[in-house]
Formats: sequence, structure tokens, C-alpha cells
Amino acid sequence: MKKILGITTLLIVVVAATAALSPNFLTAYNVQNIIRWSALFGILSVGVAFVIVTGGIDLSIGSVVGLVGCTLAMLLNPIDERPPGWAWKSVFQIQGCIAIVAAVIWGLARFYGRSRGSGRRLLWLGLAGAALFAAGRYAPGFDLPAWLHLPFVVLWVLALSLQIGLLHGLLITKIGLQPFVVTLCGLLFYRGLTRWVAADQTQGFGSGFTGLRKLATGKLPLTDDFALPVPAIALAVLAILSGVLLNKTIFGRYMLALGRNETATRYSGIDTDRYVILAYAICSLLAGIGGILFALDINSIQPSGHGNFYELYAIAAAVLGGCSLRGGEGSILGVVIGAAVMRVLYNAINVLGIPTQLEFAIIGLVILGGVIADELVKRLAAKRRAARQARDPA
Amino acid sequence: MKKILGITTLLIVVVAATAALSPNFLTAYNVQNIIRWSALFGILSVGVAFVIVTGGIDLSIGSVVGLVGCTLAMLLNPIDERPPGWAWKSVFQIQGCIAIVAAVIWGLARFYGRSRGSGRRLLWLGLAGAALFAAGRYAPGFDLPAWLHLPFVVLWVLALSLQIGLLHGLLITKIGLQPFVVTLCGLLFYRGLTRWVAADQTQGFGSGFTGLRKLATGKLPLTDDFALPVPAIALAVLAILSGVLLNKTIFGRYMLALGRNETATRYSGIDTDRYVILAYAICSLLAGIGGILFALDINSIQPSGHGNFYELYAIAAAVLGGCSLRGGEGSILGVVIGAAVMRVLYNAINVLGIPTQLEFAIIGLVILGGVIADELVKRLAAKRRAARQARDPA
Amino acid sequence: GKSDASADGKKTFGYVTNGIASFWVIAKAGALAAGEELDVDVEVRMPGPPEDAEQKRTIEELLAMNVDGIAISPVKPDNQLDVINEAAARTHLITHDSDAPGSDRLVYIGMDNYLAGRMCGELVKEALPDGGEIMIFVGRLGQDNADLRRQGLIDELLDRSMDSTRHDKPGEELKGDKYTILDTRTDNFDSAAAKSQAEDALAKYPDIDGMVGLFAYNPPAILEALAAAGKKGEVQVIAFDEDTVTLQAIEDGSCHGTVVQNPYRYGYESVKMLAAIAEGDKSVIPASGFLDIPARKITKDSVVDFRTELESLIAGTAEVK
Amino acid sequence: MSRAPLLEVRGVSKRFPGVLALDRVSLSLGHGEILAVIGENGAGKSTLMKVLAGVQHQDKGDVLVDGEPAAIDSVNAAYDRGIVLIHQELNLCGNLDVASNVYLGREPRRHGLIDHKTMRTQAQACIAKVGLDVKVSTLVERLPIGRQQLVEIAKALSVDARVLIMDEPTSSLSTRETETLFAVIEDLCASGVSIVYISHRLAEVKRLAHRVVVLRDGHNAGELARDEIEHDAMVRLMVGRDVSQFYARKPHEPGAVALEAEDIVVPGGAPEPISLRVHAREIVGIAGLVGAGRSELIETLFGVTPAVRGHLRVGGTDVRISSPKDAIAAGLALVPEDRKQSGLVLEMAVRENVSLPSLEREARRAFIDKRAEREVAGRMIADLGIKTRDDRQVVKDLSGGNQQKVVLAKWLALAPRVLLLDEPTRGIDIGAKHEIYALMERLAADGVAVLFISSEMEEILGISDRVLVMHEGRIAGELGRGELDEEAVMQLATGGQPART
Ligand SMILES: Nc1ncnc2c1ncn2[C@@H]1O[C@H](COP(=O)(O)OP(=O)(O)OP(=O)(O)O)[C@@H](O)[C@H]1O
Ligand SMILES: Nc1ncnc2c1ncn2[C@@H]1O[C@H](COP(=O)(O)OP(=O)(O)OP(=O)(O)O)[C@@H](O)[C@H]1O
Ligand SMILES: [Mg+2]
Ligand SMILES: [Mg+2]
Repeated sequence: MKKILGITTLLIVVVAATAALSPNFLTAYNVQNIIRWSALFGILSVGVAFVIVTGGIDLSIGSVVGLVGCTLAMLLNPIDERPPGWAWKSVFQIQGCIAIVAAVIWGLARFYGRSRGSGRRLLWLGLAGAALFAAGRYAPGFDLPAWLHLPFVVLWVLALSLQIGLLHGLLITKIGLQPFVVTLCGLLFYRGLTRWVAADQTQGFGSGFTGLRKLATGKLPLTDDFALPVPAIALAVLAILSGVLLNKTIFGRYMLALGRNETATRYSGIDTDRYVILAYAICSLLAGIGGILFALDINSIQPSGHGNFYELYAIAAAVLGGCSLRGGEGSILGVVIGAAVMRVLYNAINVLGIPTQLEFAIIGLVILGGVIADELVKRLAAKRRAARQARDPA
Repeated sequence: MKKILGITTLLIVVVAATAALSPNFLTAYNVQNIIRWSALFGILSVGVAFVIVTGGIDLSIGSVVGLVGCTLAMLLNPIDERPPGWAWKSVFQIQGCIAIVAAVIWGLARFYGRSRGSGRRLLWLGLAGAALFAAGRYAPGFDLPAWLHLPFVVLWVLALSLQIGLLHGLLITKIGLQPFVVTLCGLLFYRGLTRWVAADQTQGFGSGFTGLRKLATGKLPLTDDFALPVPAIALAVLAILSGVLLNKTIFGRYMLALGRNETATRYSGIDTDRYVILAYAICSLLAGIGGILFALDINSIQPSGHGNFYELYAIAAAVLGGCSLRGGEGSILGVVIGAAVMRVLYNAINVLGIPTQLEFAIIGLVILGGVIADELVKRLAAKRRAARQARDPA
Repeated sequence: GKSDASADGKKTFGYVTNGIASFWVIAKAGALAAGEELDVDVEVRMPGPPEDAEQKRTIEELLAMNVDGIAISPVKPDNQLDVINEAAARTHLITHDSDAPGSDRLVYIGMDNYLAGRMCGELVKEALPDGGEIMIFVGRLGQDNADLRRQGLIDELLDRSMDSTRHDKPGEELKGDKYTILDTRTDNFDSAAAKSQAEDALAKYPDIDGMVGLFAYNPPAILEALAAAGKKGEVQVIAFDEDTVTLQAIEDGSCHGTVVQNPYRYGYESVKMLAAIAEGDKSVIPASGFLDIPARKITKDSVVDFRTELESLIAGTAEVK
Repeated sequence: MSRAPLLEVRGVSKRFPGVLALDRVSLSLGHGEILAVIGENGAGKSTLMKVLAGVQHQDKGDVLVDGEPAAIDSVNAAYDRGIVLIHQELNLCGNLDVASNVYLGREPRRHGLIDHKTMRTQAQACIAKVGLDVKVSTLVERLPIGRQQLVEIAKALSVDARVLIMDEPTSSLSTRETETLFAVIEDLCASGVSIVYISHRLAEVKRLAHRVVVLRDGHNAGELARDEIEHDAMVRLMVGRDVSQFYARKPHEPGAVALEAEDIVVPGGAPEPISLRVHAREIVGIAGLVGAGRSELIETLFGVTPAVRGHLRVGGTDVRISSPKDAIAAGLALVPEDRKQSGLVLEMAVRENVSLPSLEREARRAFIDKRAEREVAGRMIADLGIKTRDDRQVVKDLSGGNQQKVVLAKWLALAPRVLLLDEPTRGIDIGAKHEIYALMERLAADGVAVLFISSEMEEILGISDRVLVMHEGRIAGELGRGELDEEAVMQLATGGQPART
């Protein structure tokens, strides 16, 4: 709990100060908005927290948000006419490619003695990929019944983001590349992909899919004048699951351990690669979920811009929340609060009528101040402890 | 030299392929442009290479490029009327603030026993800062003679970027913050600062300062149909200096050493903090030089956009060029070639008429391919070495 | 001697936008359509941020390809004169969508952003006949289309004289005798930021009267925010460009009106003009050096026709693609 | 003597969160004297030396050089006074070559630039002195840990020091390297250099030291003049009770074959296949010179660097071991050579380190059973007498010996069938050593097969039922209990044929 003390204080201070300065800050309407945005960005931050705990980093989050949002909108609400079953077919082809790529990476890894996956499994993966691709390429197109189409699409984009994460994990563990590099390439690649599949046309859900969009824009009325935005619930659930995973299960423990010392963890008979991959998978999956919600909320997805820089906000929030980029440290609750702090700041700047130009400057300063304070407090605490022990050695 | 073999091959392959596919690629005009852009980005990459060698990272480069470019243009060619001597005065005030901030950081560091700088020096720094600020605030404004104004301004923006680097170094070594965090805050802060000082108005040199702008746009005719862009010369000089610094002097040696094992280096009686700070100073200074050249070349500096993402290009180039983000490895020549590869790719994509949407996707793929190949080659070499050792153990 | 731009010996023209947006996808359709019609190749380039730097690179690359002409929509003409003039010296160069006064461009095809801004102001006046407080939302300031539209809007609302060189700093409140411009909010082309900016504005000024979105994606973002706040219809929305959401909103009355340009014709006319000039026929160039493709005000009564017109173009896009 | 002692420590105290590492410690060092500082793990030896070398700063007390109070507040300050420390843990930059490491911080320069040529030649001389036979252009990370230790020593020798402090320099060296080192030490002090020598190998101390200072729990526990230096005397001062010099073990009947390696080829090792078998209830030692390939062999058995070829059988059944996970599943356990790197997660608590391998076993459906975890950790701490505040203490803050006990605790919690140990008593005090021997003993008695690497002759001779001697990656020979003696081992280790058999 001590870990999140600092960030919580920061949050309270900012909120109190803004509330004191502006009557419009603590209105139900404004608070609901802040909560919604915090939830949306919080989901991304929780995801990246896992990667950071393992001592890695993920710069591709923003691009994944863009890719997922765009493909979701395109598959559900294509702008121009498409042949029947094009959705199916393209999905199959993409899936095929991914499977083949994964198989290749694995093969390389095995060849260079980095991996232990049995050769047969690998072959199957490759073949399955090829088959899938062929099916997508040459099978006659037929359309899904509408009621199936929606869940299928949603599940698929989630699967896609999951696979992206797995791919990152594979490249990092099996080929031994540096997370920063792999995900930097991801940042560029997925952005390009998005622009290409969407042909640079802004995507959206028009005025339809109101039901689905409630996931992002809906509210649960709590009192007669305050309603809880649905994304907040999504975040709550995800955060609790993540918290349990990180602190109560062996998976989390292994991630924390290998984040500190990968060798020692492997020597303890733990297949560290597996847990690194898991971390990246979780991160991208949450980026995917976030991406869906962002898309549904904004309803206007520009292939070239949607999600730009989000990874940096996510990482900043995670760091504010007490994750150490050196790995092995992190608290989900802290990360969530960190995300909230950032959104409150954005909102406060506007509600207080501070020139938008200063937005970035202020955010930057506050983050810096936060981490500095945190560091100094830590030091002070250490000093105190030493002093106390000096007085009564026991 | 083995380190840069891979990247050089990559460069040659890309050039050859493009030349084969398009007659317009190897025209003097196009080659000159590629060289100019490579030089501009190369300067940034060389800078970040130093930071990477020490095991750090600098995400603020793009924002520094923006800040430097904007202030340069504003001081030389203010859009709206300013009172006499405003340039002086504002410069003084900013300098004052910086000095004071530095003094404070130092003070904190000393208080928490992280630094050994003498207390008096610190006091002087603070007082000097205060004096400078006061001077700027209250001194009567007077204008410099034109012939002095230009060099003064140029030197000052360079000094500014240098100080930014020093500040990063201080925060990282004396307060013990993580480079990623510090420079991420920098990325946000300097961007906001730029937008604020320029009030979001795009800055430029209009049609004046042709002499100065020759620094970026000028060419030295070599043959009667090929001329070498001036920035290339700048890069050459900087790269050679950097190469010597990194490989032939103790400064570089210590950076390499501490990049791999900071403790061991400190135990060897080396004041590692100093060299870390030096690395960040060099990085930001080169970012500043690059920023000036970019501004002069493009002659249109959008406060909110100018330089966005440049840090990522710079880092990517450095990594392509054989720098390991784990620290302790790097070759300046490789980095320069890495930057060239990226620019050639951009150019090739367009000259070949490949849809621009794919630009990012292709860049991403090539970088990834490059590092994968590099990694696998390394492994193969290691395998060979082991085998040889086995044959004749001695 | 501009011969081998494309292998098949066809003439090739570069069409350079000032960014990446759906708006430009329509223009692209127009350009490609003209290309089909006149049997010439068209290289459409949409530079990403930072647009001014990217435009310079793009032009260089097109010149390297020996294109027979370039049409560009300069981001910040005053600062890009040398690039533009260099291009004009090496090939036929025209501007579209936003002009480069004082450059060597042969002709400007498009409308006047400042006038468009004033049109937008007129729409505001229609929507709020007895005045009120409004807020401006735009992707980014510092590029001509944004600055001029904003200035036009402000000048119209404050009943100032025609002067596109004026500049009111963002961030300070502008009071006229009827209308007050509370602030201008930017979002760096991030639709999420655009939406939250709108929400924050509603939070800060609960009784704001009008919200104006100057870039295509701003009005939809504003409408989203209003819908969520349950203020649809209460607050007047005045839009720019022809996003489908915007048009829908105009039809069902939650948006008063929008100022539309004609990107399709920008593309079409640009290529047509370039083709003619490249064939040596300078007669197509109007004496004024300005081929006006005026902006139009679209309101509830004109929206349906416009929509149908647009859809035919979009269809065009599809078949060209 | 009338001259003031070269170096004098007066009432130095140093506190770390949780422990009083040094409590008013005093000692003095004469010119050309070899002073041995001994004490149990955690006695404060390294801390004291770090203070002298300016790496850490005392809270109280003074250090005097030539009778003058000296404020040694940085490594350079120490260098200036001619005080050089060879750290207990390796401190080298793997990405630099041997020469650069030797001269790190003191590079010879010619007009501003590093003079590589002189540096190389001088470095070559330095490493020759300590008997390291590598090119100075070799990257240090390519050297096995033993060699790296030699580089570390060469580095210290390259400074012309007045006081040379060696903190367990031989902990990863074997007899031959140790002898070379002793030769160096002796002619150093002949030329007037003073040596402070720290070791847990009391035989070495007896052989070298002119005087012995004993620390216990951070304070002076006594001092022995040259003629009083006797094993028992030292032990009594260190531990406070008697511990017999040679570990008396009772041989017991080997059981069935527990571990059998057939024609395995070690990657990067010698091309010839290696075969060996270890029986239940048997303790087999592996002897050899540094770089003989012992660690590599044992790591191959444990699946860290999977064998290129060959079969492994555990308890008679074939097993495919291609990762530590497999090895552990098959009932193997490894106490690695480098505990900082491979043994422990230094920043984690004792409890979490101990439970790491057994977590999965104890877990209920992937959920950690914290109670069981605490219980196991508590038991192990008690069993092995680990000196720690509590089971939530961070392992990093434990002394070397206690860290090693934590590593052992990890594995004992798993009750393995075959226990592999690589230099299990490296840097461990006599008391702890005997506890560990007793432990190996106990395990063997319980039917565990024990295979251990050691570079310490007494250990090899003392507790092995059987000894395998390695030379240049091959098993040069095997010695049964009967034929075990020092020169037989050395014969094989250096490539000669055993005298008898
Ligand atoms: N950096 C540190 N932080 C906290 N405690 C420490 C630190 N370094 C050492 N200690 C504690 O100080 C005491 C003395 O440690 P030291 O390393 O000096 O013992 P030692 O005599 O060298 O033991 P060994 O023979 O195992 O090396 C130990 O209890 C150890 O836990
Ligand atoms: N002179 C040398 N230079 C470089 N590498 C060497 C040299 N001698 C041996 N090696 C490498 O070291 C390996 C053996 O190192 P290893 O640490 O396993 O030996 P060891 O017997 O365990 O020594 P230690 O007692 O240090 O553990 C050899 O297989 C070889 O690859
Ligand atoms: Mg010690
Ligand atoms: Mg070994």
C-alpha cells in the first residue's frame, strides 16, 4: 500500500486544487467524463504494466489501438460496397499469414537452439496457416448471418491483438531481440498496415450499432444525478483480474522474479520465455480491448492518427503508478490511479481555462515532479529507518 | 568493422534494388536530396548513440528539435512587433531559471547524499541564476547590432540545447531517475513550451537569412553535375569527432564501460555520473545542431508538429547501426549508415511509386528484418567460435 | 525533356495534399478520375506530420521522378516559397485548396479559406441570430487553412473588415457586441482529444451557445460530446466539411449547417489543368490566375441534394480504387 | 618498530538497514606485512575493506595512513594513498577486452588519446604474472568466471599499490592458480607492499599470514601473532567453539545408479563424449583446474546448455533434459557457481527466493499458497541457520555465506534425487562449510546422489566417496576412496597420468 501512497496524494491534491478553483470541475457531468477517459486509458496502462514488470516495454500500443479500431469499424460498417464474405476471406488470409510468420520465427529459434517447441507442432502451425490462407484466398465467399457477424468480428479483432502480443513475445524471447526495438517496429508497422487497409479513409459506425457503442458511451445510473460510465466497470473488472494475476498467482510471481533476474529464475526451473510472452500477450490484448472501446466511444477513427502517442501516456501512467522500468516492481492499483491523475490533469487544464498550448508542458512537469518526489521520499524513508535502528538496534 | 558489415550490406542492397527498378533514383538531384536528409537525421542519430552507449535513452530529441527551431526563428525573424531588446531579456530570464533549477536539483542531490559537488559552487550557481533572471527582468532593453545578433542567437540556442542535456543528466545521475521517464517528461515539456512561446504560430525565416540558410540548403559543387549538400559536411565533421571521442579517448571508453557495468566502472575510481551527464549533453547538443539545420532547411516550423517522432527515427537508426539498448555497444559509422538506410527507404518507396500508406509498414519491416538478421548472424558466429574452441582448447 | 516519368511514356502528374484525411481521399478520387479520362498517370501524395517538412520531401521526390507537373496544397505558403518556386522552376506547378501568394505557381484552384471562414461565421449568425458565446475547435493552429478559417470566422462574428492578414492570438477571449469567442481548442489531429476537448468545454461553459468545428472530424466529435451530455439541439453546432456524421446531423437538425468545399473538383480540375499546361496549352489558365471552386453553405434544406451528389462521387472513389 | 603503521583503523562503525555491519573495529597494518582478516560470513570483513577502499563510508571512527588521519571518501582518494581493493564479487566490464579492464580508469595516454599499444603490452605482462594465458584482446565476457577472477587480480597488481586488499581472491581459483598467486603475493610484500588477505580457506591463511585479525558479528574478536596461527585457534575465535580441521565422514554403501550420463557432448566443450554415473547414497566430487570445463559439464547435465549428443538416465529411466525445468522434473537440482547471477533474485526476499522452485508444486490451481510458502521458508532458515532479520529480508543484504545457504534452501525444499553443486562452499565460512558438508552427508544418507565441483583440495579429499578429475573438458580419470590423495588428483588435473592404478 505504501507504494501507491504518493500517487494517491498527488491525485487528491490535484482534484482538491482544481475543485477549489473551478465550480465546474466537480459536476456530475464532468466527473463522469473524467472517469470514462481514465478508464479507457487505464486499460492500456494496466496492460503495459505487465510488460514493464518483466523489465520490457511496449511502444506499439497506440498503433494497435489504431489497427483494432479501424478493422472493427471496417468489418462492421464498411464504407463502400464489398463482395459477399469479403470479411471472412480477408480475416482468414491475415490469420494465415500470422500463423506462417509465427511458424517461421519458431523455426529460426529452434535452429539456433533458442527454443524447445517440438518440431511437429511447428510444422502443424505452418500447415494450418497455409490452409487458412488458401481457404481465405480461394474459398467461395458467403456471408455470416447478421447476429453472428457482430460477435465474430469483435472476437476476431481481440484475437488479432492477442496474436500481435504473442508475436512480440516470440521475437523477444525466441530470437532474443530487444523489446524496445521489436515494439518500435510494431509501432511503425501496424500504423502503416492500418493506413493501408483503410486506404486513409476515416472509419466509423455512423449512427448505427448504438447497442454495441453503449459499451463505451453507456452509463449505469447510480444516484438520480450520477451515473457510472460502462468503461469504468470494464476497467474495474480487468484491474481486479490483473491484480489477482500479478500478486496472488504463480504467473505474477514468476513475472516479478524474471523481471529482476531472468537467469536465476530460469535456473529455478521456470520457463521464463513463456511468462515473458504471456506478459506481451496480455499487454496487446488489453490494448485491443482499449482499442475497441476507444473506437466505439469516438466513432471517428482516422487511420493515420488514431492512437498516436497513446503508448507514451500508458507508460507514463504506469511509471507514475509505481512501476519501475528496471522491472520487477509494479502495482495495478497504482497504475490505475496514475492513469486517473493524467486525465484529471488534462481536464483541469481545460476547465481552469489554462491555454491548451501549455497542456503538454504541465503534464510533463507533473509527471517529473511526481517521480522526483517519489524518489526523494523513498530516500528519506531509508534514512529514517537507518536512524531508528541506530537508536534501538533490534 | 564486422559490426557494420550487416547494415552496409543492407544499404547496398536497397540502393541497388531501387536503382535497378527506377531510372530516376540515381540522378544527381535525387541523390543530393537523400544525402541531405540522411545528414540531417544522421546528426540526431549520432547524438542519441552516445546516450544509448551508456545504457540510457533519450525520447526528448524531437521536442528539442522543435524548441530549438522555433526559438531560433522567433529570435531572428519575429512575426509580430517586439519591444527593443526583448530577445536579450527573455534569453536572460530563461537562462536564469535554468541555472536556478539546476542549483535546486544539485542541492536536493547533495542533501540526499547522492552528490559530492562543493556547497559553495552550488550557491554561486543559484545566485548567478537569480542575478541573470533579475537582469533579464528589470534591465532596460537595448538591441544588439545586427552583425552581433545572428551569432549570438545561434550560439544561444545551442547553449540552450546543451543545458537541456545537462539537466537530463543531472536528473538521471543525481536524483537517480530513469532515463526513459526523464526524457519522456522532456518530450512533453519542451513540446508544450514550444507551443506556448510561439503561441502555436508557425515560425520561419520568410525569404531572408539566405546566407544562414545556406548552412542547410547550400551545396558544394564537386563535379559539374554533382554537388555535395552542406549538411553532409556538417555530419562528416561531427561523426569523425564523435568517432574519435567514443573510441580513442577515455571519455568514450568510460561511457562504454559504465554502459555495461556501472558499479565496476565506479569501483575503478571513475566518476561515472560525470560521463553519463556528458553523454546526455552531447545528445541534446547534437539535437540542437540538428534542430537548427532542420529549421533552416524546412523554413517552416509548426510549434506543435515540428520534430514529432524524430527521436524514434534517431533511435531506430542507431539500433540499426549496431547500438545495443542494453548499453556498452555502438559504432558511430554504423549509426550514420543506419540513418542513411532509413532515408533511402523513404525515398525509394516514393520514387518507386509504392503507395505512401505502406511507408511506415515497410520501414518497420526492414528495421525488424535488419535486427533479426544481425542477431542470427551473431548466433551463428558464436556457434562457430564454440566449435573451434572445442577442436583446439587453448 | 520530361520524358521517362512512367515507363509507358504517359505523362505523370503529382498531386500533393496538406495532410492525411478523408477529405483528401475524395480529392484523390477526382484526380484519379481525371487521370483515367485524360489517360495520364497521377501520383497522389498525402504527407503525414510534420506536414511542412514532409511536403518538402514529397516535392523533391516527385521532381526526382521527372513528373510533368505538380499540384500542391501548401501547409504554410509564406514559409514554403523557395520549395514551391524551385518546383515551379523545374516543372509546371499549380496550387490547390490553399494558395501560395507571391510564388511562381501558374494558377490556384480552390477557394479562399478566409472567405470560407466568414461563410462559417454567417452560418453562426443564422444559427444564433441574437448572439451568444461560441467556442472554436480545430485540429492544429499554425497552418493556413486552420488559421484563415478561424480568422474569417472571428472577423465575421466581430463584424470586422475583410482582412485575412489579421491574427488574434489563441487563448484569449474575444468579445464582440453580440458574439463572444470564448477560446480555440486544438487536438493535434487526435479524435479522442477532439471529443474530450468538446466535453471539457461543455463542462467549463455549461451554457455555451455554439460550437464550431473547423476540421472535418471536429463536428462529429462535438456532436458525440453533445449527445452524451444530452445537449443535442440545445447547443448550436456549425461545421466544416462533409463528414457523413455531420451531414446526418444537419438532416436531423442537431447541426445547423456546414461549409463544404469541393475536394473532388480540386483533384479533377488540378489534373485537367496540369495536363493541358503540360501539352503547352496555357490558354486554360484564367487571367486572374485563380480558378474559383467556391465553398458552399449546406443547411437543412440543401443537405439532401448535396448528400446524393456526394454519394455519386464516393461511388466514383470506389470504382477508381 | 618506530615507524607509524602504514594503515590504521580506529573504532570504525558502519550500519546498514537491519544490521550493524561494523562495530568499533580497529586494526593496524605494518609495512610489508601480510595481514589476514578472517571471520564468519557476515562478520563485516568486506564492509571494512570497502570502507578502506573508499567504496563505502564509515558512520563513525577514523582511518589513518602513515599516522595521518585520512578522509578516504572516494576510490580515487584511496588510490592516491596507494590502497587498492580486489572485490569479493567480480567487477569487470564484459564488453571490454582484458587490457582495457586491467587499465580501466588509468589508461596510458598519448596527447589526449588512449595509447592502445602500450596498454596492451603492459597488460600482457600483468596477466602473465598471475598466470593467465589469454590474449589481452579477448573480451572479458568470453572468459569463464575463474579466468575473470585472475583478470580482477591482474588489474589490482597493475596499480603500484602500497596496500593491496584481497577479499577472497581464491574463492574461484584452484590449487595451481592459487600457488601462482601466492608467489606473486610473497614477492610483493618482499618489495615492501602490505597485503590484507581475506579468505575462508584457513590453510591458505596459515600458509601466508604474518598476523591474523578475527572479526565476529562486526567487532574485533581477537588477534593471532604469526606463531599462534593454528587452525583450531582461528576457528575458536571465529566461531566461538571448536570445529575439527578435517571433516570426518563415514563412507556408506552406494545404492542403485541414480544419475547416468552416456556419451554426452558438452556444447562448446571438448569434442569427445563424456560418460559418468552417480549412485544413490554417494558423494562424487569433480576436481580440475579452472577452465577445465566442470561448470559446463554440470550445467549441461542440468539442461542449462543442453547436450549436443548423448543420453541421460535418472533412476534407470531415460530422460530428455533440454532445460532446467526438465531437469528439476526429473529430480535434479543445481546449486550454481555464480550465485549473484544464476542463484538468487537479489532484490527479492529470502522467503520468495526459497519458494521460487517449489511454488508450482505448492500452488493450489496456480494460486500461491502463502501459508505453505512462509512455513517452508521458516523451516529452511531454521534448518540451515541462515543469518537474516526475518524471511522478508532482501537477499541482497545478506552476507555471501548466508546468500549461499539461501540457494541451498531453494533446492532442499524440493527434496531432489540428484543434487548437483558447483563450488558449493565458495566464499563460505568454516562453520557454514561444515554445516553444508553435514547437509550433503545427511542427504546422501537419505538416498540422494550428490555430485559436486570443488576447487578446494581438502574438500575434494574430505567428503568425496569418489572423485572425477577433469582436464581440458575431458574426464582425465577417476579416483576411488582408497586411491585419493593430493598429488594423484593434481597429476590428472594437469594432464599427467595417475601415479598408481
Ligand atoms: N549493502 C548492504 N546493505 C545492507 N546490509 C549489508 C550490505 N552489505 C553488507 N551488509 C550486511 O553487513 C554485514 C557484513 O557483511 P559483509 O559482506 O561485510 O560480511 P563478510 O564478512 O564479508 O561475509 P562473507 O565472508 O560472507 O563475505 C552482513 O550482515 C550483511 O548482511
Ligand atoms: N584460456 C582460456 N580462454 C578462454 N576461455 C577458456 C580458457 N580456458 C577455458 N576456457 C573456457 O572455459 C570453459 C570451462 O570453464 P568453466 O568455468 O566451466 O571451468 P571450471 O572447471 O568450471 O572452472 P571454474 O572453477 O572457474 O568453474 C572451457 O570449456 C572453455 O570454453
Ligand atoms: Mg565478504
Ligand atoms: Mg565452474
